[in-house]
Amino acid sequence: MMKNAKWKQYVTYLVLICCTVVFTVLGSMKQLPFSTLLQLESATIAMILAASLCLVVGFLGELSLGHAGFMCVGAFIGGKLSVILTDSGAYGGNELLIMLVCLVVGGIAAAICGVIIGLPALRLRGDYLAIVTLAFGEIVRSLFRNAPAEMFGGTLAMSTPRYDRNSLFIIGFILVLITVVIIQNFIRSKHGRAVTSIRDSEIAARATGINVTKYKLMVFTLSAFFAGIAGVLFSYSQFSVDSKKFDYNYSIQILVMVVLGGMGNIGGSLIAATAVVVLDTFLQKQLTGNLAVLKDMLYALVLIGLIVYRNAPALAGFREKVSIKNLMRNLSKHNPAKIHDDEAKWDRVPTKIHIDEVLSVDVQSKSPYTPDKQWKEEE
Amino acid sequence: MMAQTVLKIENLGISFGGLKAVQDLNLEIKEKQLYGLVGPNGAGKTTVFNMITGVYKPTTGSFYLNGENLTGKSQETINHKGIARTFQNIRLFNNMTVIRNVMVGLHNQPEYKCGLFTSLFRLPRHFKVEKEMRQRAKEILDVVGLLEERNNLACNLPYGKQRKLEIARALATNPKLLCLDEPAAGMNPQETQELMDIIRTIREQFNVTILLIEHDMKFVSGLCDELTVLNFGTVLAQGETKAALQDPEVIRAYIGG
Amino acid sequence: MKKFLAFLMAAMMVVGVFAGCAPADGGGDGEFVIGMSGPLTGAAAVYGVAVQNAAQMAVDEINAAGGLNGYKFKLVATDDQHDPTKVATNYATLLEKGVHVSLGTVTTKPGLEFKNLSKQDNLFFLTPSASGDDIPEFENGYQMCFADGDQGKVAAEYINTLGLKKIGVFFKSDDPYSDGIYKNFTANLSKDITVVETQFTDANATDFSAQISQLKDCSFIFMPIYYQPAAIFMKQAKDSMAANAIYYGCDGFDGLAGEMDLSTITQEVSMLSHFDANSTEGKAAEFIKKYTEKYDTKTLNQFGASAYDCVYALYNAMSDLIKEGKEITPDISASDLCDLLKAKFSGGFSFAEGATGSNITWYETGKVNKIATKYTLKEAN
Amino acid sequence: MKFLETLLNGLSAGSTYAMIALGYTMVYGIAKMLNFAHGDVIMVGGYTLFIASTMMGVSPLLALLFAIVFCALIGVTIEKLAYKPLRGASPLAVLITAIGMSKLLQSLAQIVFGSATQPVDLLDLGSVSIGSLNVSMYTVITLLCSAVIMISLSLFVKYTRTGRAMIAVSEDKSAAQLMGINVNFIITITFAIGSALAAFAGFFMVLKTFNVEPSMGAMPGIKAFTAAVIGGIGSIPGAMLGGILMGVVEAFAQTSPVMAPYTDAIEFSILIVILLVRPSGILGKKRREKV
Repeated sequence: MMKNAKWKQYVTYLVLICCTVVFTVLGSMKQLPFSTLLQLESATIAMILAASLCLVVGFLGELSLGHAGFMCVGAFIGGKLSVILTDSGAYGGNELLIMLVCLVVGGIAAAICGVIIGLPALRLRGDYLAIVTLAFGEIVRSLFRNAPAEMFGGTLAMSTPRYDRNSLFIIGFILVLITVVIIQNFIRSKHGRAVTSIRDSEIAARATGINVTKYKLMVFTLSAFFAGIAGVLFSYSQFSVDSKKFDYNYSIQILVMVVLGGMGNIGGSLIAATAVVVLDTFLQKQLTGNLAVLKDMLYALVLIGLIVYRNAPALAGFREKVSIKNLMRNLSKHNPAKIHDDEAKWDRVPTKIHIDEVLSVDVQSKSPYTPDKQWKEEE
Repeated sequence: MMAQTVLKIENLGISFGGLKAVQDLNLEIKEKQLYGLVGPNGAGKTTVFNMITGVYKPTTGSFYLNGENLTGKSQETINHKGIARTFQNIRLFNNMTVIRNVMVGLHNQPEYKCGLFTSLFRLPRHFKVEKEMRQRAKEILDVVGLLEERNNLACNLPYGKQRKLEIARALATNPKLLCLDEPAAGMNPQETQELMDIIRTIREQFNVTILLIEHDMKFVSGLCDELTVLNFGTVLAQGETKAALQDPEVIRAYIGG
Repeated sequence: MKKFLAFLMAAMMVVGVFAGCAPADGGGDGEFVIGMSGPLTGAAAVYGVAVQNAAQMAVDEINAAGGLNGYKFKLVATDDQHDPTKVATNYATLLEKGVHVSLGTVTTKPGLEFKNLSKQDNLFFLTPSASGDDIPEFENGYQMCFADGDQGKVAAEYINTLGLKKIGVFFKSDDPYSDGIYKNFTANLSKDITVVETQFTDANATDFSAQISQLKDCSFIFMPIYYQPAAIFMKQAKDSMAANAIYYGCDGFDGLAGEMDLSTITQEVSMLSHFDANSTEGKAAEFIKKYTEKYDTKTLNQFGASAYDCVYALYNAMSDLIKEGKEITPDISASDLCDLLKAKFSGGFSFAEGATGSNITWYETGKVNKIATKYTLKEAN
Repeated sequence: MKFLETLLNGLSAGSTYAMIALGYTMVYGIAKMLNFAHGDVIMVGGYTLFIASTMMGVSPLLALLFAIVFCALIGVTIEKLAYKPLRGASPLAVLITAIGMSKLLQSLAQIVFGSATQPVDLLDLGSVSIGSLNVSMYTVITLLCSAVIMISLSLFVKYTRTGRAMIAVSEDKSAAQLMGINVNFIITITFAIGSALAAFAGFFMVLKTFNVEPSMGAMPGIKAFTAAVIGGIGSIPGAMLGGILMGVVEAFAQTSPVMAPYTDAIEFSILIVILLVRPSGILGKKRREKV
């Protein structure tokens, strides 16, 4: 197991590169139908969104319900800029170059909003922060909706130049790769370690000298930046951008991806994002009429079921029993001999037990985050 | 030669609402001293810790580290200046491995400085710093005897080892003053003995002054040079360990009557 | 281990994507395929379902009468839930089904996507109800309904003739339909008329007491909104508003009579529209009779009537083309058919008798030229 | 005069918000969780009114009684099924479950009743004239009802055994347990009361809009939730204050042509500004984490 540690952290990249190559080849051979191209575009956008939200929810441990707001900023600013640049024929009309500029500008615009929302966020925690981010998302939407129609389309959608659908998904995959590499690098650096420590215990992190303010702001900014990039990519995948798209329901949908992926697991978020997009399109075709709502119900049930299953203190024993590790152990021939009571490790039993720990109704359970395991020492 | 004063507390006091949790606390800790803060439950010991580490802002008085006034500074600043602590109810980074817990402690050391940009793009310095940090973390873990456990998750450690890990993490911040809040709580006698040895080693090896809160009198009397005994937020006795513990006031507070 | 499973899942997902893309089945089944995208579910479902039902009804009638030159028609309806981002997928589905000609989208915002998508493939669309001014921007797009701007202009011109000093306006500022009409309305309104402007948004669509207290002194209120909020407004304003005030709306008012009992209020309600759900004569009455026999009255509205006309207009245009000697069979490509239809619709084609008007013609801009009628839904008491 | 009228309208809308906010705040105070699904319990109340009044033809007050009972049952069921297993788990997990619950209720309503609005004509209230001021009976009734409800709620919490137990549980769950208080029972009661208040709010909303739809509770829910946070979540007077503030701001914003399009933005901005100045809301207690 330990031997694989080195290459294991690159599995996500490998899979992404494989996907990019396979789909590029298929695309250039005109083997991908229209609907698949669309799904690939949506999937790449969703992946960037999920990976960036995962940074806030899974690693910083704060709940953001305004992620769609950052995306909205990116989509409108980046989209508008691309209209202006395309019309003025800047950069010799080089579409790719214009897109690159728009991506960066849209990302930065969103990042600035990330700083703005990060500032109050520093003073607030948990539920309060969740409601503030939700409010922020709605405010942003309202501002873009009420901006002059000539600028951002007003109540009607703002028209954007749609990028060639035969190649946008390749750009999308490259952007996902860049996003994931940068986010993973961040998490696996000393800075990422500091952020995870804030998640696990803010008080201890402060006492250990971690500048909590700085890191919270940093994470919000970084996450908003990538959400902005996803927004620009989104505006390039549409002929028009409508502020209605970015309501809190959409933020929740991104959150569902992060939760499904196992909070604090970037690879998982990517898979969950793809799964949600593919399932969404599939169900949109399959479920018609009144049944269409079943899709929403399914998401809701999966969300509740998964969270309750993963976090319910009462289910801890059951979770242990059916964990993959345990199943594997049961499958393998070498069943470890049953541990007798007198051999049990008594040093694991705390000798001083606080009376309120025993009686408390809130017995501390394991946190919902995926514990770090990817970075076992390489030796 | 007189040893230098590391921590000096002057008239420190705090009140929550009307309750005066701590008042008029004066004490002085000399370099490389092992200083004990004892007292019955609710005496205000942890509150003192919380004040000198910046969790609470004192209502009156001030405290100085090596002559520098740190009163009212933020927790981070105080840690950077050189006061590190552990917690009574353990607060580890549970979902992180043991070694990474310690590496968080090393985060602010100037020799491991590494900019955000360097980390995001994994420039060579990132790898160098990571390697050095890991090496240093291993050394610290070796001192507290947790080297073998370094790749386990912190939450999977037994209770006693979790306490040791907290000490290791605090040590990693390279403190001048190490504050240990009930380090032996929840340990069996054998572990307590081990811990006493570790604390002595730490003092020698890391050149650190140690302030500790403890209930276990055997532990305190076996380890500390000087004591302050608190009761209901006020000082009952202060001075050499033996003398302080034999003070009639102290005995009354502990045994009652 | 987990990583391996993740890899496996990713691989499965990739396979899943491919499994999802069955080869296009083409339109070679000897049928003309009419495609549409509309809100068949969700909050705006009543419009999408109306269009689907009415179009299906028209297709069935045409097929029962022998189809076009012996070839039958087929309607393919896809659901966009009034979400523009779902249109592209629907459009892909239509292409897979071998669409020949289309009804576009039912609502405006998705229509903005559709017009661009269909422009790339040169697919003709005649939308029954996507009323945005920009919908027929390209050569391949035509509208059966009045464009929002035109409605606002006509309404303003009508009000200019009434000699009023002061009118109230109540519109929904986050809705392109309402906002579009309102903007053109104010631009064309006589400057002598004082306007009391009130508005609401989706997030504030339940309590209109603030707006009502603003509008109380007005005896004429222009309401370019859909019927659901209009009904709420009228019920809430029942007592505050002058008893003989006039509520004047656009085609969004259609459906109001089904939403509320208009006899419970004293004010006059009238609208400017191309269709009246209470018609008792002409093609409109015929449509209403047939529709209510086949479907429920809840979805009977101008959207359906317009869609019904769309299908017949397309049918008539195609029969005319065949009569002119053009060869039109289901083997024709959508693009070729589009070129023929574009020439036809911009070349003075007239749709003689429909549920939403008679002698309907189209401008080269794609906008419709027909008569808007003021219908009084209820007289003042 | 216009000013007074707008103020009254705002107070009336605000009292509905306050009623919803009370539900949020009570549950937060006792169970320490944001019940995101609370807004959708309003919708459940609305549909109960629809079934009782429109479909079964029951009198409005009896229909309200049905709605109160049914909402209380739904509230308690949600707590038992989704929140109770998570007691002691991370707050993030609970919040996400609550969000899921909200979506679940909405989609269930959509499956059962369809997404279109359904008509509910409960009462024709009319209006009264006080001097030159024309006030709708609706305003009078909502203001009176909410005042009565809030006063009785405050009295209930202060002077009954159960109410005092609620305060105890909100202060310290384990200590309350040691004192022989049945914490689970208190939480159940809280959810029941909160949901009953949601039913009242649903009743008022239906009186105003004359119809119900699956998403009717979502926006008012979020706004009331914002109001509760503004007032200081966990505090009963804070919820009232926040709700009223929300309603009044909304009414005044809507009557100004310049501000009207930004009504939502203004309401949510108030939240951010107030939280920046007072991180625990206007009347909220500052919580000190034990170190």
